[in-house]
Amino acid sequence: MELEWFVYLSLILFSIGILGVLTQKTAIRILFSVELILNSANINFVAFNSYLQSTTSGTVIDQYMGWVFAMVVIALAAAEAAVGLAIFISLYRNFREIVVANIYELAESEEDE
Amino acid sequence: MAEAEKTLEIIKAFTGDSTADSMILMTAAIVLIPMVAAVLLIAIRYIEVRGKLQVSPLRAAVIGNLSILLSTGISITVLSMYFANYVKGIQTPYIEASWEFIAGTKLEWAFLIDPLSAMMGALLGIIALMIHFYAYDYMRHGEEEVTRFFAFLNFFTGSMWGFIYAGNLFNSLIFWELLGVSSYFLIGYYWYKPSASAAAMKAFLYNKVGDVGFLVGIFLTYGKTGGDLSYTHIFELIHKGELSASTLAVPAILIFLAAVGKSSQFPLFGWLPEAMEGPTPVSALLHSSTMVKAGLLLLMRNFLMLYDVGGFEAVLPDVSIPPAAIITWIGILTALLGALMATTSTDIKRILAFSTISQLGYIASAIGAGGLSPAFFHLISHATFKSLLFLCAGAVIHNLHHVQDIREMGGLYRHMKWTAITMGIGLLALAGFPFMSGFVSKDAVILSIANSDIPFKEGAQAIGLLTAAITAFYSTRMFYVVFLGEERYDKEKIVPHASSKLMLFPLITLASLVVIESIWFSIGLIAHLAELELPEIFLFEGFLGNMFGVHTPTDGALQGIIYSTIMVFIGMGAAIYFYKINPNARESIRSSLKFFEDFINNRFGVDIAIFWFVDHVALPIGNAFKTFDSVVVDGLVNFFGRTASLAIADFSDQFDQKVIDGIVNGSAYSIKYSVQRLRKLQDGIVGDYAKFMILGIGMLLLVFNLFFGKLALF
Amino acid sequence: MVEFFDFFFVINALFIVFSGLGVLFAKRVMQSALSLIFTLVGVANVFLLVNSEYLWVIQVSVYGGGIAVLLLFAGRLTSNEEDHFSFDRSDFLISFLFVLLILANLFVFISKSIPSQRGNIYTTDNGQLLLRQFFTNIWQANQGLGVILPFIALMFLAALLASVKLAIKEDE
Amino acid sequence: MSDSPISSFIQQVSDLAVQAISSFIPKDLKGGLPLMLVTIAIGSYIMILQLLGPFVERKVMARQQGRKGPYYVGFRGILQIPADLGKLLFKEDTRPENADWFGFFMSIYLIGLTSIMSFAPLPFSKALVGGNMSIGILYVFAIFSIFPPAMFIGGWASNSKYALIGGFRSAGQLLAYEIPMFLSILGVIGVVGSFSLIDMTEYQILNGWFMFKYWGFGLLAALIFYVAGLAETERIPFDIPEAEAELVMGPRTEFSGWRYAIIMMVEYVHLTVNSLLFIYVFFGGYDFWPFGKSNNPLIESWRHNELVQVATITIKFFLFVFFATTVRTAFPRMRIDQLLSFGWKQLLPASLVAMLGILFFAGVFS
Repeated sequence: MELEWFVYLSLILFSIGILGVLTQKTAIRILFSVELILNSANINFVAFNSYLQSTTSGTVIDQYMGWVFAMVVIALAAAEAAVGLAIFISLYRNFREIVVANIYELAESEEDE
Repeated sequence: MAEAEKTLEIIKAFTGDSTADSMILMTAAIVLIPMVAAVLLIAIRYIEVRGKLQVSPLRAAVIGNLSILLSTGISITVLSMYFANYVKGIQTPYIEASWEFIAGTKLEWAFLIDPLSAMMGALLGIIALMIHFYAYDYMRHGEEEVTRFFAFLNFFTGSMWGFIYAGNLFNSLIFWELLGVSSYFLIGYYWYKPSASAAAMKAFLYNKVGDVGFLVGIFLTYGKTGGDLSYTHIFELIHKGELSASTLAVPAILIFLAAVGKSSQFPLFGWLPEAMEGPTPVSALLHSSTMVKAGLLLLMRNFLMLYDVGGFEAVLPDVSIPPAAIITWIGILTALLGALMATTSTDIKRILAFSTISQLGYIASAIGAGGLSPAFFHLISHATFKSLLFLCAGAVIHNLHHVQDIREMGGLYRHMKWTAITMGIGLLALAGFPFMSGFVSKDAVILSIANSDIPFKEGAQAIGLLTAAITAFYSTRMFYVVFLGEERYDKEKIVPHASSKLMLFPLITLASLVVIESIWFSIGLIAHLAELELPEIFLFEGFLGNMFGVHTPTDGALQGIIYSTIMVFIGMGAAIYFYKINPNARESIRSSLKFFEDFINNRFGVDIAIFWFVDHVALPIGNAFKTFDSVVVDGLVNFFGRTASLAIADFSDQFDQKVIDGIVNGSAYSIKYSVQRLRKLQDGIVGDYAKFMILGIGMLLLVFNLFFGKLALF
Repeated sequence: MVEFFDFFFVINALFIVFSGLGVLFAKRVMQSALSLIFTLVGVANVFLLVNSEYLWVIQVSVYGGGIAVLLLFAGRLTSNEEDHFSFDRSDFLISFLFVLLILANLFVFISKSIPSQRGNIYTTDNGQLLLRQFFTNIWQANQGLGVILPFIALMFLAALLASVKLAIKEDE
Repeated sequence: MSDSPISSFIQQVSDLAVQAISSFIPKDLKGGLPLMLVTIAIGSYIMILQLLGPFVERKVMARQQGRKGPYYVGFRGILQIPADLGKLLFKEDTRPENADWFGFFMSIYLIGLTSIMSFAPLPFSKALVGGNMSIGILYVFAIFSIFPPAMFIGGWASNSKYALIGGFRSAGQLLAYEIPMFLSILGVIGVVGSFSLIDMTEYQILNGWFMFKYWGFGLLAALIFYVAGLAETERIPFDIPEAEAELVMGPRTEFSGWRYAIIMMVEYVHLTVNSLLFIYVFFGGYDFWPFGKSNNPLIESWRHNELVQVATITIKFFLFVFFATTVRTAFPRMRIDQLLSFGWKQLLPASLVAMLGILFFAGVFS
């Protein structure tokens, strides 16, 4: 088990997430994809944290920085999910759907040319 | 004697003297209580006007009377404390305190207690209390707006108190103007009568002429005293010699102009007879101790600006036209003219008004002659008997259902005995019957003129004596015509009756006050003549002089007394002769002096001259300025506005349209042209933007990988 | 030598990747959410592999418990009955190419820059010790890191307020 | 073996197989016969608890309601529960027509798997424990937190409105009561300084049970934990998700056969685990002497006897089953809004107060 493995795993998960963000139609699935991206970042944080713990006799910050950052990311995701739920529900109430491509009220319509 | 140092020593209050402290606070309370009551009454009046409430006259009167009673009590307390401390020698004559009014300047709320203000405050309190008491009975019959009346009366009294206790010129000016405005309201109390509103306007405008002088005088003084207008500070400077009377001559004359307006001296006395349009209590208050005395008080306060004081002597300052001389001559002239006008007048209140003018002239001339103590002496006695006289006249008028012409009275002694007696006492004092208060004080005034350094002082003295005779004449005439002789009033409509007890109470009180004063003053006079050694308090004038620190020499006192006694008896005898013994002689003299009588009745043409001046000098100048403004200034403005600025505007308009709009429109067109092609990319779908972003990141990474190789991350 | 943890890592990585793809391609939103839960648990197991038990707990309880329920609610409350996954082919292909570009570049990048050191990635059997150290040192670490915990708290507060605001606004 | 090609091939293949199989077992677990025995012991013990718990509950409930309860199967009906289980296992497994296959399938697996996994760190004596891991009680909570989404998925996948509403309610309720539950034990964790349940119990052996300490704050925390635990197990009076009168059986409505058996098992597993957690955290764990260190050497020796410890915890467990049953028979059901507001508005602040009180009186702040 090497550091590279974790980084590659993270990379693949990240790519899946990016692909999801690009191709998904509904906002909620895009949010799922964003969670995947965040998790890939977390994998990197934790893996590098362990790597630094084992290789360096650095300061406390060097040894636990990754964990703290991972926790911050998780908290961020929780907050994001809470706000996201509210946004989705209000979107759904207004448009009766949350397909992102169909919600473009701010865009200028074609007839205004 | 160390008295000089003691009297000249000036001490600011709050130097640890708790008595002084509390006295100053009491002073503030004296001023504030009537004001607060006035505001309360005005509020009640407002509610009344809105129809929410109807307040009975009694309640309004109670509020007004109570506030005045309270203030009077406090003022008498202040006086007694002051005198107690003074007699014991504990305390200096000047107690002053000030509160900041405008931060960073010396313009402050200042209260000053000196003999002048302490005595005057107490006197005003007693008189105002009596008048308030009297006013309730006088006003309650058929008057609807008693609340308003008492509100303004309270306001008036409070303003006068504030003026009396004011500690610097600035503060004096404020209360001065409050006095003016409240007198305006009171004179115009019957506002629905055109004559009343005209009289109010006239009084206000005449006063304003003086006020302008006051304001300019304050400005000049302000510059010369380095920004501190406190009376004590000015005195200090004068005593130290940093300011001399010669440098203060102009402000002194300007301040005298203010006194001329307020105290109705020679050119500006026209408003005072007109002010009789107000209710009689107002006249009593206004003539006795409030408004007209304010100007004289102001002069007394600024006495050292008129005179240099050397030791105990007032010395005429070394100025080309000394203000003191002007004041004396104008004062004595006013006295003569007022007396003459009183002689020919037939309106009972106007006779008293003209006599007021005359007595004010006496006081002013005494001030000018350096007789500060005689002036204040006469001021006190005049305030007392004049308020008494007006109240009596009011009682008579009230009884006769608002008949004011003395020719329609007569024989009233039978019906209103007490009124006649009290009025007789007052008239005796006015006439200067020997050993009455008026006699003593008037004598002191004439003596002070005789002993002064005024140019042509002998002439002034003679005029003063002549005026005394005329005063005695018209006083006697008035008493005879009103109370004695045949009954000339309309007997079918009017049934005279004795004045009510409510009305009589103030009359008797004031009359007894006059009697007390007479006895007191006479003791002093006799003691002086007989060179007796009595306690200082009995020698009233000398007492005053000690307190003020300025003595008038008393040379020739006995001679003056003899002269004036003779003149008084001549005047009274003439009156009795012309009215009781031989009325036909009177009529013949009248017909022969018809022209002169008309001249007097026209007030010597002074008002006519003023009106002519306004019509033919002031208004044309004003119109000329107006024409200049409308033609030249407006023309210039319009010219620039119409032609020059229009041309500039046209040019800039063209520039704006051609150049700036061209640039703006051109850039807008080019941007629109390019944007119409680029906007296709912006389809409003976030996913598309994300794709482009990812593509960009990917290309960047590709570039890094291709051209920068291994990045030194570790 | 194939070790247990290597084996476990590979199995777990496959689990993560496939369930991650399941998130993308599941037919219904709820299936997708279930796949997401599996992915999250898989990632938590990755944490377990590098001795981060505490993060495992956080990941499972916060992500797998809290956030997943929220997302499930969101999915259930906002999806129509006939809301099935669909994508158009050309769009997907373009996106896939773009992502592939990034993937390839990053792969090259990582392979050039990450050191290849075997055996160092996890340390055995000192999890308890590390955790204690973590708890005792987190405050010192926090001093160095500035205001991490207040920041988290503030972020939660902001999110709470924002969602309440949104929810209330819609009720008007 | 000879050196024939076939045998050598077999040899190679078998070597590979041994290598592959042995790679599944961590190095320090190899050759773990004691471990195996312990596992078997713990498993059978849990099994017995699991089967006796519902029986005791039914019996007690019947007595409290004036009935006799299970009577016919086995001695005084003691085999009633295994009989029911067998019946359910052999029943036909039906699935609603439009049910989501994936969710319907996976939710049951998730629920069953996680509930059994939650037994891992629970010690039945000082030695008889699945794994004394550093995160101890946090592990239990983490595993428990998988339950709400799984239940929700199950409810949704049934394609039934009762099940769906039940799933919503279940998820909301569990989410609401997890937080006060965790906060109420946070004070104890702070005092002990460890998440391990064994450490907690040892601390209580030395210092007395937490429930009776800290001037009533321990009792307050214990009450909150117990109430929140009742809500977590979705039992009366907190059985909103499966309120029979409204929702038939809540999210469990469409499950039948072995799936239903697993769900029922999970319900009782939750009861068991919650009771045990309460016992470990507040009620002295496997200790029977609630006053801390004793001067009596007999008591001390008995306290550290493993068998006594197992017996203690068994007795305590059945005591708590009795409590839970009493609560079930005695209290009416709450409304959903009452339940949520009770959780968020009363229990949560109270748990914070309890935490601070425990920490204060334990001298953590000083």
